[in-house]
Amino acid sequence: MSTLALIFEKSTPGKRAVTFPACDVPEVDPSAVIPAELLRQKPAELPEVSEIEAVRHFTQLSRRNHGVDVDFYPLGSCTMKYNPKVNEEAARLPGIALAHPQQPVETVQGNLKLLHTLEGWLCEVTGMDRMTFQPAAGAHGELTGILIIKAYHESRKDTDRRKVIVPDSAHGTNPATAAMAGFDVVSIPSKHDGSVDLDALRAVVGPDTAALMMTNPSTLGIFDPHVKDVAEIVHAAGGLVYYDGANMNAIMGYARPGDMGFDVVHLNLHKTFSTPHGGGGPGSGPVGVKQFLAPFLPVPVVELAGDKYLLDWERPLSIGKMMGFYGNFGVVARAFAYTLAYGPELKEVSEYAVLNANYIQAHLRKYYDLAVDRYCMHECVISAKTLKHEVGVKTLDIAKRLLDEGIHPPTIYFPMIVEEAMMIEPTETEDKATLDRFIASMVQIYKEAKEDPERVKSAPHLTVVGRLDEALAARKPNLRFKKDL
Amino acid sequence: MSTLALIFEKSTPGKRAVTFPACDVPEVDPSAVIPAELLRQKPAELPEVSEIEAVRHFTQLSRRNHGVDVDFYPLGSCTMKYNPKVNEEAARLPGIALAHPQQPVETVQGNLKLLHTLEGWLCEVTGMDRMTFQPAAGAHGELTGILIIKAYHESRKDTDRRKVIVPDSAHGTNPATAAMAGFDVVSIPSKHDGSVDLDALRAVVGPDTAALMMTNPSTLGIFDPHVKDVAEIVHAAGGLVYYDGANMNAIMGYARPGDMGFDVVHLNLHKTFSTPHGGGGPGSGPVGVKQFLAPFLPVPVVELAGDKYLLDWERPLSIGKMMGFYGNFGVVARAFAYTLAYGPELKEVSEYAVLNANYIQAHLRKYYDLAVDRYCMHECVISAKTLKHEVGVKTLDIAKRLLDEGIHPPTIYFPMIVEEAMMIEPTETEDKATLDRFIASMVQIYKEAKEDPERVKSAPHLTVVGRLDEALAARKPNLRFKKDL
Amino acid sequence: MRYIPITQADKAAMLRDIGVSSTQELFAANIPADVRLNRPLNLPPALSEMEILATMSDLTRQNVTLADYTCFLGAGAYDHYIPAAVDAFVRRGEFLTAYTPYQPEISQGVLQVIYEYQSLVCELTGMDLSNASMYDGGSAMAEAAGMVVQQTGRKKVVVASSVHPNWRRVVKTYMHGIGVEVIEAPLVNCELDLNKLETLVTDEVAGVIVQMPNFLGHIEQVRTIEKMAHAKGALFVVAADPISLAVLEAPGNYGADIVVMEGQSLGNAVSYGGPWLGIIATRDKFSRRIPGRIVGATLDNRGQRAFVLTLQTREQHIRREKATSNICSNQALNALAATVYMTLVGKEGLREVANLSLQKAHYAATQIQKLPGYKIACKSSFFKEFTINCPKPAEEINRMLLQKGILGGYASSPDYPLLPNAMTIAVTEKRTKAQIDQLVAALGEVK
Amino acid sequence: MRYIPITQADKAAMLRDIGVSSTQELFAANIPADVRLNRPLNLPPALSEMEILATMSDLTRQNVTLADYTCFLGAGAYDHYIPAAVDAFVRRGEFLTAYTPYQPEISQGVLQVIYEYQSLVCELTGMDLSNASMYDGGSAMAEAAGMVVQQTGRKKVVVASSVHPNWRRVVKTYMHGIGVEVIEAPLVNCELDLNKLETLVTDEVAGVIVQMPNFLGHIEQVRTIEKMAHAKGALFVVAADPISLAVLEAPGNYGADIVVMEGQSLGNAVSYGGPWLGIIATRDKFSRRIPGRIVGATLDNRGQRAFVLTLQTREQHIRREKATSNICSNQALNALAATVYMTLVGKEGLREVANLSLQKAHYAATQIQKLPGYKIACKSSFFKEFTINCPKPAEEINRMLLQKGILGGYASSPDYPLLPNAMTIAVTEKRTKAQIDQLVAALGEVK
Ligand SMILES: Cc1ncc(COP(=O)(O)O)c(C=O)c1O
Ligand SMILES: Cc1ncc(COP(=O)(O)O)c(C=O)c1O
Repeated sequence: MSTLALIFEKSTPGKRAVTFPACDVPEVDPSAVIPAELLRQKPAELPEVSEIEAVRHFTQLSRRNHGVDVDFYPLGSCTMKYNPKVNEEAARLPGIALAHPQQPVETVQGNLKLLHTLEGWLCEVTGMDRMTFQPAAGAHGELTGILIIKAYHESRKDTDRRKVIVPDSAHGTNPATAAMAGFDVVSIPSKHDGSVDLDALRAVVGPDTAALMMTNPSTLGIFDPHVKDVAEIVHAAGGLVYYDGANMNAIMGYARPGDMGFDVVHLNLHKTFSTPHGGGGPGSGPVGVKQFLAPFLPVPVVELAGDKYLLDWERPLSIGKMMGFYGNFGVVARAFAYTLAYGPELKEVSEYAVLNANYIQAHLRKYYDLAVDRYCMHECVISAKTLKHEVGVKTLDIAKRLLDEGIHPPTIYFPMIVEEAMMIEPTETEDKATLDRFIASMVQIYKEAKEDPERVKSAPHLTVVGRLDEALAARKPNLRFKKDL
Repeated sequence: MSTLALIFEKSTPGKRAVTFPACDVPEVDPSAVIPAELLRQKPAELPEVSEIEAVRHFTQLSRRNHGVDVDFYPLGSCTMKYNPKVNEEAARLPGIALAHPQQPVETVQGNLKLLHTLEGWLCEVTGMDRMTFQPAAGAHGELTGILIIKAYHESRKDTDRRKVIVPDSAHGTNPATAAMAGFDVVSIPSKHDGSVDLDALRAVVGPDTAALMMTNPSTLGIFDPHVKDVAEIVHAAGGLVYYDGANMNAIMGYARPGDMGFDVVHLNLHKTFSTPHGGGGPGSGPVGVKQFLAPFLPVPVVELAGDKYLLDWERPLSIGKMMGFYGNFGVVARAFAYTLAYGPELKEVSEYAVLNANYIQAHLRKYYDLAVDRYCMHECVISAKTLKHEVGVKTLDIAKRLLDEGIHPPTIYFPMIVEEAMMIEPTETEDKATLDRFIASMVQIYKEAKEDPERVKSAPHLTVVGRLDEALAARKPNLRFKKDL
Repeated sequence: MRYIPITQADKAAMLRDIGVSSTQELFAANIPADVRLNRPLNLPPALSEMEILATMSDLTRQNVTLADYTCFLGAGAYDHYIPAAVDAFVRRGEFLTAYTPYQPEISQGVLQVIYEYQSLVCELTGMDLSNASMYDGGSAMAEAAGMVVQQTGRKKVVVASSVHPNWRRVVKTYMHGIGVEVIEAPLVNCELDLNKLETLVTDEVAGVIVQMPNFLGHIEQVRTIEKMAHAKGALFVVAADPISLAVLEAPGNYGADIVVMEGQSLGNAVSYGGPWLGIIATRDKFSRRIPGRIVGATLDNRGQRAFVLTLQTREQHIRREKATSNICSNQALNALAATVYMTLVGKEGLREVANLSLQKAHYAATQIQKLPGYKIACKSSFFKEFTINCPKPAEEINRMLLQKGILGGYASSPDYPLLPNAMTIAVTEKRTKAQIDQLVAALGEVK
Repeated sequence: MRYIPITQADKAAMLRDIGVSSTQELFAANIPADVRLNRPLNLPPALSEMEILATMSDLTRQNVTLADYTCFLGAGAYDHYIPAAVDAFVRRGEFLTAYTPYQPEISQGVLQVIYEYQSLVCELTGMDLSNASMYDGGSAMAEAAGMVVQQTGRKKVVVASSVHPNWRRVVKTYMHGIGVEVIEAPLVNCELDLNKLETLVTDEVAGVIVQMPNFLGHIEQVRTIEKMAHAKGALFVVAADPISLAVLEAPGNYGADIVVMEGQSLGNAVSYGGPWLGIIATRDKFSRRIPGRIVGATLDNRGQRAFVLTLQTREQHIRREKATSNICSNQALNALAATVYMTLVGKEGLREVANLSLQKAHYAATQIQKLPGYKIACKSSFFKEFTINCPKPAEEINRMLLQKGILGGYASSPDYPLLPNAMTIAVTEKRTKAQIDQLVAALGEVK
């Protein structure tokens, strides 16, 4: 029962689900209009199933999956907050779902206004001047932002700036982005609380510094006390500062990257602005910039001229395009709905996100090690270091045992600078009862680890499949179904 | 984990999910406009939960439920066929979901046309002349039909007809309907194959006969070979004949109640015409009549006058109304979509429904007793009589053991005239692989019953709850949550 | 062959196993030749999914809808807001495609929903028990009439003329079947005439049925009526608007024996009249008389709380002609919608909906009152709906309003000829001040 | 406070446990005073759910949509039919609200869907492996350009000018970052000029990128181009239309090293440009170069087949600056939609969609050809999209078509100035003969 056949394995020749009408125009023979050597010889082996089989297949698959809608999902750094159902309806409004991206601007004024309005709102939240919604995700926003910085330096003929400084506590996308934009990555050690080591920073900045990328609050859930100094040091050296706003859920209404001196920031709408993660995406990673960087934004830029919105393509300094059209518009529309739901009360989102994280930290610190012993922001990082040394139960084992409780484990083994890390981000949408249940489970696992470590190490016990052989998966990659011939 | 708290048990004072805007008109004090003694004193104790809690609650509940979308559901007499997803979209078209029933007819021409058109189509399928969509379900259609018959006799001042004849193999709704319409029910024994015993019928018909209600194919899945004689015998006595069309899935395009001489028929759109059962409803039980009964149909009747549709309320002989408006319109719209999908090929629906039932019967007859040893129509009735006598394993036990296979059991202990009955209706939407899996499960259970009867008798083993204490439920009724005070 | 997954190869194998050479044989063995249909069904050719949607959307596009028009029409169907999460659960395949939970072990989802629904209905109405749902408000009222007749053995029921005209029709249709006389109690203005009522409620009367607020939107003197009914041994049946029960007293607290309601307002789309939700609730002492499915809590053989259909000996599948009703399929999915709705709005939200509706209705009434030629038809209290006399027939005014994108109120004079040029206007929480002002302005333009 | 379930009582208890008297303290302990925002955010006041939907529907109601207009616009987004069951699964909470399946034991649903998606992509393209998705077709092409550069170590890529103008922009933007020169190969009429191409593809070129059918709808000589590319050690990147692959040869069968596609047509709404689906597939030999998530089959400790994220050492969270790409979140839900779409239409249905599109496009072309003043811009073959020269600028004609409820084709002269008054028209299976005839009639009225 536990293995569910692949849809290909359920295929039977001749079965049909959705069919299409007969052709109502005079037909041509495809081989009369397409050169023979370019006609498909062997059809793609798509499955042949009935509609009921398809529906049962995907229904059953969905029942083998956890989601925020099912239960708690405190995956650190991912802000797995509740995804409001009204946003799903909003994104399916005909004006949104059924507008074609190549329509003349006169026919999509509503959508342009939506983009322009949300741009203003998110600039207010971040303290920036202009924003583009073109990036499809956080990493994509990073690349956009770093390319903007590159274009800026180039526009000034300041072309020796080949280095981007990235603290070692940063998310992997930061260094990967800098590399993708053609920069050399300079990794600097973070302080133990994840904040930027100013001395280390001073030691590396210089005329070759293009930018520094900073995550604040850091991946340890701590707001950098010297964030302004960081910006100043880099600025003083002629570099720009990039703010990874993935952790914006901690500070909305309390502090703004723009006010901290940052030149570029990206937001993750699929985190802070509640759009659903969809099993991995789609996201949206809008990038905000200060005015002096606006000329470099990707084209087109939505502008208001009189009472008409238009798409401005004539931006000679623009970095170009990051995506085919205007970004993940349907995701942006959901974030628009979310912003409407809060208005200035977005501040309370952050207030409660921080409250919830500290509440968990206050309780779990009695059992687990803290990465940093101080009040955290929207997430706390704890560690099973001691437990591992004492009884051999690792963070991975704890995570797997949580699965038996129906709870998605925290992010584990990240940030890398913390041994046996568990990064817990409850978000503001969880209530005390859920937090208490999570805390109780974590305490229970702690106790079990001491009393019956094998039980924890052999977890999960109640899931539809047990621990997987990941080594086998990598050693003998089986990445697709192929029909036996 | 297995008990899921009630939503009331999750309630916390002050929690909110959906909120409403502030009042934008000058406010009055409700106590100034409503008499004090009619103002609510203590608010209803509705739950106080957040939206995420509500969403998780109902998501988790749904995951504790079987449905056609999950797996096989051969519940006899209920025609649990696949419910096409496109019908769900159709029913949500604004013109359908967002039309108000009190709108002037000029503003709902599309919906009136839909009703009028489907009426014509279903008359063609059943061989009737007019049809009403007002009944909300099969039983409601029965009541409508029997009241029409009553009104007919009354209109002829033929008021001594106080009896309705119902074979004992009939669904419980038939006798209950006759009683609800104020008739005395005369139950006649069916022949062992569920068909009407003509001698028994002749013995009871007479000048007091208002009607006979007949299900054909019978609840044993057998088409009555003398159906025409039945109608003639009753007609000869001055009674009318009512056709319970719940089993229409067996005969579409092959035979029509109208052609068999029936005066009134109801269909179950939630069976034959694929509308979803919704955990118990809503259904739709349109009633078709021969022309001479049309004056008695419930008001209003949709008529076409020139190129305009209208609602005709001026029908002095009408029985009146069965529901507030025009029936379960959204369900009717789904059936409209379904009929569009098949057109004349509805005949294939019945062809394959019958094929599938016979296929199951052909295999299971080797292990279980057959209620009737002949080819069946859309469902087959088997029995665990022998097994029970041999090893004490009852139909109930077999049903419970099937739950462990993820399959919904057949209808059990119905029809009542068959000992240890299992009424299996696979429908045409199941494929051979699914039927084979069901057959294999039934064979396996048969073998297990012989080898390890206790295992079967103690089933289910893999469900989220075990067998329930139904006696306790009835003895100490606990029918609602009540907050401890 | 859109939803038939048997391939020709499968079919051949299956026929072989059955032992016939064609499905024709199976039909021939069953259906006598003289009733066989020997021609194809005369139906339009089968369409693909894409064509079905296109056809139906073209067909229904001509309808005026609440998406595009501002609705002040009530009269039994109300444009209350439906939270987005409601439909998310109505769509869940496990709820949508299940049937009556005959097998409780794999139906705990539906069963617990119904149990919660029953509990919510009891909370709302102040009654002891509810069933799992009826077809709609009108048929629920008719079943309640049947209950009072069965309970008292009397053969008359009194129904207020201020009850929804269609519901009265349903009651009469049902009662005619069992030979019960339905007496309509007349009104003064928009309310029951209590003097006349008193004379009608004799000790032959099984029950008195009122609607609260009534069809014209106004409030009945239910406490007085209750006493009249009970004084003669008649039962008291109240049809309530579920939304109103956040503001108006629960019928259980003024002596109702049975409460019926139309649950459309609780998260169900107007959908041109259905599928909606018939609600029925009563006292413990009538628990063996209530029609339909009921879910109860019990224990499983592992000692866990679990839910199951119970008290089934009332029902047709056990008791046949002696059943309390013939109802079998009900409106479970609509009850689910109502359960999700009541959960989402919660205790406070329902009050907000009710209060906003009340406030906006009163604002509208006040503004209309100021217009020359218009007046509120009755002095009595109302909740979210009220009746006005207009300078012209309401049908005529409505045609003009339609031009302005407004669906006007219900033209109630045909049902209540004593009220000239009457229009019954409903105002829900969805209506904004601006929309009300537009209505008022448009009405003011009528000359 | 719409989605915050902490009551004031809970908050007080939590603060107590934390040991602070207010949340203010938590913030004060973290955020230095000099960067604190000391005023409320200047945003419009919070709205209720009901107002949110009303606001957004008012806002977007002014847009022209494919629900109301007949669409002949393509140019990168296509009005193919989306079966109803697709959205039913996109809405399932377990798919919608999960994230990347880091914990495979409770994520087998998403993992198996991705594995099936990868398999489907391989079937469609004739390639060996696919990842779990990219952002869109344009960024997938840019990532492919990055792959060929990494693989060959060369610093130039040749891109056909017949590639979607926006995609070319994306490629240039990405390549600029890593200092790679992008050379645009010119056209003759609507196709690549193969003579010129031959001179451009030198042994300094990392890859040749073409689109098939190209942006103007026409077919490229891919077999010849493949030889040119490989002859110089350059890799061959093909951007295909997934629907076309039911009629046109799989790029895997004519030597493509990497295939990229925009998966919008496979069950994703046009949605003003996104979220859509970037598809990338390649050969086994490049499996360590492909960006993004990949799912593989393995066994669990009970011996069952199960699925897991694999080959992660390519990825940013392990390899950081040495990763194949920075991609982290992808378009998994759109890949789910594509998986459900391909399952529902199946082998034969995809052929039907492709064939109907082809037939209708050719019918439209034939009819337009007959109109005075119009001609097909190029002689070469096309699939569902083609380019015509009009008697007037396409923008002007489109304004007229809009009046008649028609969204005309893409005005392609601004991008291809050598094609005068050019309009690129897309015709999908959704267009009926009647609609095409209407378009033709309307075009005929242009003078
Ligand atoms: C701190 C941080 N930065 C960047 C990212 C990348 O965002 P995305 O996955 O949307 O590309 C993440 C995502 O997990 C993150 O946590
Ligand atoms: C033969 C038969 N008649 C009537 C009915 C009653 O139909 P409904 O449940 O729609 O009232 C059923 C339903 O199960 C049935 O099987």
